[in-house]
Amino acid sequence: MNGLLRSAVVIVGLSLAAAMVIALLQLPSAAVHLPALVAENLAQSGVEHPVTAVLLNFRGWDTLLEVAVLLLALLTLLTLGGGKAPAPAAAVDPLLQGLARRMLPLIVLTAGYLLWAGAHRPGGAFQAGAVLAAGAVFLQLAGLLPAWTAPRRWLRLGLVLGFLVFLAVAAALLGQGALLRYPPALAGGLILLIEAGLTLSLGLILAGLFLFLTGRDA
Amino acid sequence: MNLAFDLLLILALSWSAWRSLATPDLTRAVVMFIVFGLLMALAWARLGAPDIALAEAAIGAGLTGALLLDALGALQARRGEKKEDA
Amino acid sequence: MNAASLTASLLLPLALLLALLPPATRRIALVLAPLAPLPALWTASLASADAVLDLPWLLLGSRLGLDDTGRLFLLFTALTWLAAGLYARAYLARDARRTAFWAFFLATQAGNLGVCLALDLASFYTLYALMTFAAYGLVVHTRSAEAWRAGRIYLVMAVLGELTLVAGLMMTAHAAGGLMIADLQAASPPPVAVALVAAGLGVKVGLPLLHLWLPLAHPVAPVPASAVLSGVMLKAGLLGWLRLLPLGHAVYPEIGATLLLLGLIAMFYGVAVGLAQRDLKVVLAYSSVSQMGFMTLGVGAGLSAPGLWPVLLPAVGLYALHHALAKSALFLGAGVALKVGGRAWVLAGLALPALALAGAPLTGGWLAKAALKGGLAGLPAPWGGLLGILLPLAAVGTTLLMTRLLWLVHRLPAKEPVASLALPWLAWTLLGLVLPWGYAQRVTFPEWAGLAAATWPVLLGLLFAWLAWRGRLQVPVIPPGDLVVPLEHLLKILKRRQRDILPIEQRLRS
Amino acid sequence: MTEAWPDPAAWLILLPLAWATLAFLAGPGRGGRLAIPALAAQCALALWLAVSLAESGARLHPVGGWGAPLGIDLLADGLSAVMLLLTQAVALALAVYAQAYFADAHHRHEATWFWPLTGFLIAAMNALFLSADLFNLYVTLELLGLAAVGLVAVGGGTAQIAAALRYLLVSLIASGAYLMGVALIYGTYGTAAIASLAPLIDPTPPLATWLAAGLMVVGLMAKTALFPFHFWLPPAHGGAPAPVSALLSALVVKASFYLVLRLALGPFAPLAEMAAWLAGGLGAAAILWGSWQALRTRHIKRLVAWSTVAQLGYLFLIFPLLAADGLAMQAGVMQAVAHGLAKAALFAAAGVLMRATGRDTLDGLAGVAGRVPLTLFAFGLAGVTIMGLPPSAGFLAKWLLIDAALASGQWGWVVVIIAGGLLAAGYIFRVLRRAFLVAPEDSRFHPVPRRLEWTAFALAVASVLLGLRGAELVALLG
Amino acid sequence: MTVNEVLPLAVIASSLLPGLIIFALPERRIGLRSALNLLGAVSKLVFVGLLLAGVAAGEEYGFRHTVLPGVELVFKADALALLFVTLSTVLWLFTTVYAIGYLEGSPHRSRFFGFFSLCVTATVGLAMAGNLFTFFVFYELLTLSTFPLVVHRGTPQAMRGGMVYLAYTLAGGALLLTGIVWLHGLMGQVDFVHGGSVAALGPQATAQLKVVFLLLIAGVGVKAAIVPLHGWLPQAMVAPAPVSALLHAVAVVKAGAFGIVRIVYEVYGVEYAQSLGLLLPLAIAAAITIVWGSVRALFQDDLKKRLAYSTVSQVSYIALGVALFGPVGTIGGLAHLVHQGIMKITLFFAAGNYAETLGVHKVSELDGAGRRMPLTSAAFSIAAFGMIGVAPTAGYVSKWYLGEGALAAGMDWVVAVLWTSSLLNAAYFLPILYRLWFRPRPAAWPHEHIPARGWRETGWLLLAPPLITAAAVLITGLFAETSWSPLAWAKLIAAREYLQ
Amino acid sequence: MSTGLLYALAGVLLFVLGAAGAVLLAHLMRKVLAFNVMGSGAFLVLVGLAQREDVIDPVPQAMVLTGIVVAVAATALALGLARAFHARTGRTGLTEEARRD
Repeated sequence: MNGLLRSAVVIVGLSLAAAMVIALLQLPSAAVHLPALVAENLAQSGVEHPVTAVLLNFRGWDTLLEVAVLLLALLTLLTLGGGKAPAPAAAVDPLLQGLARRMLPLIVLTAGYLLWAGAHRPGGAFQAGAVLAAGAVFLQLAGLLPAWTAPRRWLRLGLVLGFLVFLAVAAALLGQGALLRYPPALAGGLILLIEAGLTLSLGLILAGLFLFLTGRDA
Repeated sequence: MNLAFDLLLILALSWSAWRSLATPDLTRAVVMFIVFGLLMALAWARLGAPDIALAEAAIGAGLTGALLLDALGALQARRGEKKEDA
Repeated sequence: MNAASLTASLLLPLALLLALLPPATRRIALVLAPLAPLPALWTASLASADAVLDLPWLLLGSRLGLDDTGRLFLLFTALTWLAAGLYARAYLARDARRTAFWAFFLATQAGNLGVCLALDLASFYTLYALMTFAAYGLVVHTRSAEAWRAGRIYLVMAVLGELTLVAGLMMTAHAAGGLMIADLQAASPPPVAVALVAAGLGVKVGLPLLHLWLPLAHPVAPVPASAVLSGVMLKAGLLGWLRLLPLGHAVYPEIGATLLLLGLIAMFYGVAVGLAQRDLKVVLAYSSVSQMGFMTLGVGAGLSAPGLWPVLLPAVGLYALHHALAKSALFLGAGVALKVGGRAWVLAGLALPALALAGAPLTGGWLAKAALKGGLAGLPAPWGGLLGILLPLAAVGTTLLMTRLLWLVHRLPAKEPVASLALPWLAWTLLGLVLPWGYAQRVTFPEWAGLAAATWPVLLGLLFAWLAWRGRLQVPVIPPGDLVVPLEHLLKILKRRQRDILPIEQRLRS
Repeated sequence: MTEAWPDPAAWLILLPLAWATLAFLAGPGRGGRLAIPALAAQCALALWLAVSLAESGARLHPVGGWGAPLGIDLLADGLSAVMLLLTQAVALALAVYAQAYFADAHHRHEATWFWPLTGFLIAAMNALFLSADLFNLYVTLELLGLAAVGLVAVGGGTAQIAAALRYLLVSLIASGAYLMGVALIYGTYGTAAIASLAPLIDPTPPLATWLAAGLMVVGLMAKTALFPFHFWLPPAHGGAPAPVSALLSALVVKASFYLVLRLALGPFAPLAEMAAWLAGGLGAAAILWGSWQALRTRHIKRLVAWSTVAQLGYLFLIFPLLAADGLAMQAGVMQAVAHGLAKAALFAAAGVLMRATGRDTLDGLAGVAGRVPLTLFAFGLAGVTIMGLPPSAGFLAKWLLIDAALASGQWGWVVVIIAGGLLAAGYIFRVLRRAFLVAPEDSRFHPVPRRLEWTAFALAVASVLLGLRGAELVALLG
Repeated sequence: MTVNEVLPLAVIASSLLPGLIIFALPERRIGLRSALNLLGAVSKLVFVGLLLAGVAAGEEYGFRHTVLPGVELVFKADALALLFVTLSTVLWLFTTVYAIGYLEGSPHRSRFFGFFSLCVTATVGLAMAGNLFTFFVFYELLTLSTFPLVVHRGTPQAMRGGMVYLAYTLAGGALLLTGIVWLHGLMGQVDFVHGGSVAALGPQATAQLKVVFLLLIAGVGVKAAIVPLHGWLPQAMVAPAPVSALLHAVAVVKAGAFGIVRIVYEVYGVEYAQSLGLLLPLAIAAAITIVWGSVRALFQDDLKKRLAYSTVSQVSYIALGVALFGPVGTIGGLAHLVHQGIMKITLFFAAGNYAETLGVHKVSELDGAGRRMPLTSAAFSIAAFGMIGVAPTAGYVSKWYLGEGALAAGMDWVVAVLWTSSLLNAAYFLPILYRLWFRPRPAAWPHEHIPARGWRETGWLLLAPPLITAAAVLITGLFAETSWSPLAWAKLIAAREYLQ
Repeated sequence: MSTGLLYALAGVLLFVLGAAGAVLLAHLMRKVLAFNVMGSGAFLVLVGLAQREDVIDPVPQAMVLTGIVVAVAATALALGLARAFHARTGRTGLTEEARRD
């Protein structure tokens, strides 16, 4: 049975790969050309960097839901737990701790830069949040930050703040006309507001994914 | 030159992916996966997508790697060094 | 007035029956029960000729009324029931199941009287069925083993008869296009319908092969019940024939011939088997089989030769009247004999109806037989000639059988006389001698010259009887019910077989 | 331009997202009091949407005001309105049920993050029903999948964790396939907006389109648990707490079916005919296999879960019949709705039965007919819908299906449909029959909150009575 | 909505609503429950009375509701519908009274009476169905609402019976559904109309129509217990007596028979069915059933089983009547619909009385029961005679018309079937009567629950219904030709079906 | 051959490799790895194919960003479940479980 399944999967996989390769090689040009459209509308998007414009304006709806996905993953992790006490941090190299202490401001600064840069060049809330999270992970590894168990109220607020802001903006704009239709004048500000909130929350969430897990069943 | 680099990168990508799945040692597999993530970041850069490259490095390789390593520790803590890979 | 009397004829027995059921009215009902046929008697004798009561809402549309035939039948039916009822009051005075007896008695009576009044198929059949099924209670009244057996056979045959009758009636009605007896006057139903009707009623009449129940059921019933069973209920079947068969306007040669043949067989077969009996009442029952054969001849002749029917009908009617009176007198007498023993006055009392049955001159039997013979003589060859020879021979047989009866009575040990039984019986016997004469003007009166012709068979019969007695002829014993016995045996084998069938049945079910 | 602020469609997504988040903020075990009024409001919104759609036809909501292909469109038409209505109604009933269910001390621990998870789940479904962009649909699928996995794991038991894990893995692989399909489509046509795609795909598309369609549909079938991808469903739906099972079985699997239907009716319509037989065949296999398993299992909820596998098969039977003048589509939607209501009722009732008997096996049911008659009645009524007996909505679905099959001369499906109905009767009555048995001496019954019973009953009644208003539903579909 | 629309709905609601309320009643509210039951039954009777008067005066009653495009729920209270509705309503009243007495003190009465009411609702709905779709809706509702009644006792045996019952009826339903949808596909919605309507499809559809006919008849034939689809009926005998009475006299088997009537007369049209050659096979199937059911009945010792097989046989008289081409046969079949109902319910009431009063379930234990329970036994006897077809009972009337109808249709062999069947009826009923009345009573009854008090041989609630229905057996037979008899109503219907 | 198409082809390879691995590998960790490889492949196809004419397309790039975040969320969840499963059963694969039904 297992052998059969294995060979079946291999055969299907190979033929699928072959078919896809053939398909890709014979593709004509696409009928719709979005980069041009993006460039055309970039001016009204409130940001200068096209990826950020797509991410937070043109396809901001995807992003909103995506944040929800992250939050949801965290939530599910929380359901698995059930309030076990965090494991005591193992004895860690003091050198590492020192390094971590010194790195912390740098990390925060990097995150802030990425956030700000996102408006006109590569960077943005996700990257910034990831950097923040990486910092948190680093701190934990250095024994400076305990693993998390059930989140307290403030932490919960921090976790959802970015999403709530995003949601509030969406709702407010919906009241004005359409979901996430930023008035051109306010677009930049609103996007920045959202990104700021997201940076914080994404950092916490991504960190949480690690910190909640690691404290789980050590 | 570029093409050669691209081909090499793709080869490396494929190899690291294959190793991360096929190598019998789980720890090594995870490491290979982190390597794979970093190579992916390179690939994104080659595709003119620095945003993704950044994200891939931070999230795909970094955070995922950390998660994997941590999980690996947890899973192996209990079972000793026994690999269950069949 | 007519309507009231017709209704009362039918309803009084039923009303008394209902009154029997609650304990409160039971006593008075018991007192009045023997008088239940009185309205019918009144109707039969006094109601006007055109007495018709249409009840379109009843059953499938009913009509009650009187025609000549009906009046005659109603008359002797009511009379016989009255006599039997009065007799029964004494006979069953100390019977534990008296109430049940009277209930069935009244129900049967209602049916029987009603049959005479019914002028449509539905009510005829209804009342006929009532009579048939209620009579079961009379048959099994004694609850003895023989009674159960007789009852069972009676019921099986009765049900077969009823169903066959209904099937025949359906076809007849379909052919006639209506349910009134009047509608049948011109109808010529398909032969199968006629055959079914004839056979269905033939069970009651006791046609050979269909008679099996008769020698069993008549004797086991209490005496008054036997009297009506044999005396008048058989006639209900006959009446059915008269009413429901297309007599007088359509020819059915095969069926007619069959009936003629069956009638002949019955005449001799009844005598033959009856002679081989020891029980008074069984002898009488077989005698009924034999006598009904005479009437069957008349009906068979009617179907074969419709032209003769105007002559035959009154003859058959007279014969029915005569037989009803004589046979019920004989049964009642047999009851007396069984209680009193073979005393001379009992023998004398029995001899009178016995003679009548044999067709001795000046009796009702004489009148009836002569009339019938007159009618039958008109039949085409070979029947006309054949019957001319065979009818007297049958009379010889009857005489023999009656002698056998008296012989059996004679040998009964004498007991205390019972006046309450004897008086109604004797009165009835006398009435039976007189009454047929009242009807004689309807038929061709037998020529006085024929007296001799009527006498010799009786004498011959007596001679044979004497010879047999002198020769100490041993009569072989045939069990009552004759053919029933092997049939029952067959059934028993089948039942044993059923044990083998049963597993299959179970397998089928699972 | 679209209407001003009250676009009910968009609110139907924002509202559950909002209350889910707030419920999380409120803390473990909280949120029921928030969810119920919110869900009631959503019901009203969905109804409003349906009514306005019935009046004015389908409606587009360009998110961000850009419009496809640059932006993302939300599309509300009859089909989505029906699904939205179903979702809100069932969710409301189950929320009421769940609140009572988790109030019990034995089940309180299961409720920790039930409410926010449910909120996200509903938001995901609503978003999915409204989305008109393939990539956006991918995100909603992921959101839905993760929320569902979270709910499966909510009980926290080993079996539940295992089921959640299996479910997650299947879901992820399936999403991966779907994503690959989107990638191919985007690569081929340069857009992922359904509206832009529809005119671009002709009956002879490039191979990539075929592959994309295949990958997407296979992924969605796996998420719908269509045979032979059904293996994850019985443990996941059978093992979760009753309200969760009900949500998952009644609604979640329908979402991916909805998507298949959308694709088959929309952009992939030119391709649909070829694969339709395969879908129908798998549906038939699902009906027979699922029913057969339901006839064999010893556990109540497993039985109901297997029944879901079987009933989902009906949804896929419609694909070979789609050509027959809209009947099949109506049949599919009717079946989805009927099954949604009925399955929610069945799981809710099963939850009550299990709580009343303290056991989860069929054998433990003896005597419940006398103890929780209302629930049993609810189970029976919902069973009527599942069996496809009149006057339920399930009956109308089967009626339409048979009609469509006969109209297109495809006899074989009729046999499958009928056989499926009879098999369904077989397993439904397995439960009822045991319930009517005389209770053994040593059996103990636990009291059950009335609210649980009545909710199950209301759902069941709805599933039956809907059969009398089928015309409205069909009219809404247009 | 006009009165003419509301009245049929009121007839349905008058048992539905009490039923639903009863479900919710606690077990101990006996008085309220009984009151509701009786209120429902009586008010239904009143509504039906109004309908009867109206229909006799030529009024038309009906109601339509669209369920799907082209699919409507249609009710119409025409003469044929009312024949069945009246029967159900009247017998429901009696059965309710009887059931109240019968179930005194037994558990789960709310459930019982609830489903009981649903059962009647389904029956009247089915009777008033104005098209096949509606008919099917109630047909299946009937299946479902009777199941809990069959398994009411909760014994493994009851379960087995219930499952067999379901297996048969649901499979039959499936066939019926297929046929209906098929016809729907051919014709669009098919309303029941006098003379039928499918003939309009023309000659190219005849082959399909024959298959559809087979499907439809097989579908309803299950409930009508036509051999070989009858296996459920004897199994369903495990139900309590009132259920058997209602199931076998009114609801289930009649629903099937009634379906046959509607399909033949008002979907296909009897002329058209005849021209397709569909009636003869139906008649033959009915004939086989009639004989086979009676033969099986002979071998049953369990009283209710014997009655059940008797039902198998008797119900097919209706189908037979339908299959006899011509108004007379129709009259016979339709009249038998009612006649068999009152006769069989009487028999079951009586059987229930023996069981409930004396603990007697078997024919062989009935010796002397006539003495102990004369009134019950009298009722039983009358009904049994009716079954045999002895005049002047109702059974005689219907058999007569069937026979006449057969002759009119030129199918003389049917008379032989009737003859055989009656003979067999006699063969399995008369021995019972014999035991009842003529055998000595045993020293003790198997399980005497209810002592005799004076003339009250058992509880009066148990006694009155069989007496009344037995009287009805006699009265409907005796006064068959009056204008208010079932026969007269059947004639009215037949006149309409054949009046083209 | 353009860079985009080249990477798209590589993406196909990775996707199929990952998919096969996700189906075939028993160890939960490896399933997670395989799923990530599979996802990466899909991302590469998405961006690479869209840019097969070497025009930068920000739309698929934004999509992939979203996808990566979703993937990490899913990965974390899968690992969390796997750890919980392992903690309760000591097992690292579902295969034996799959047969118990």
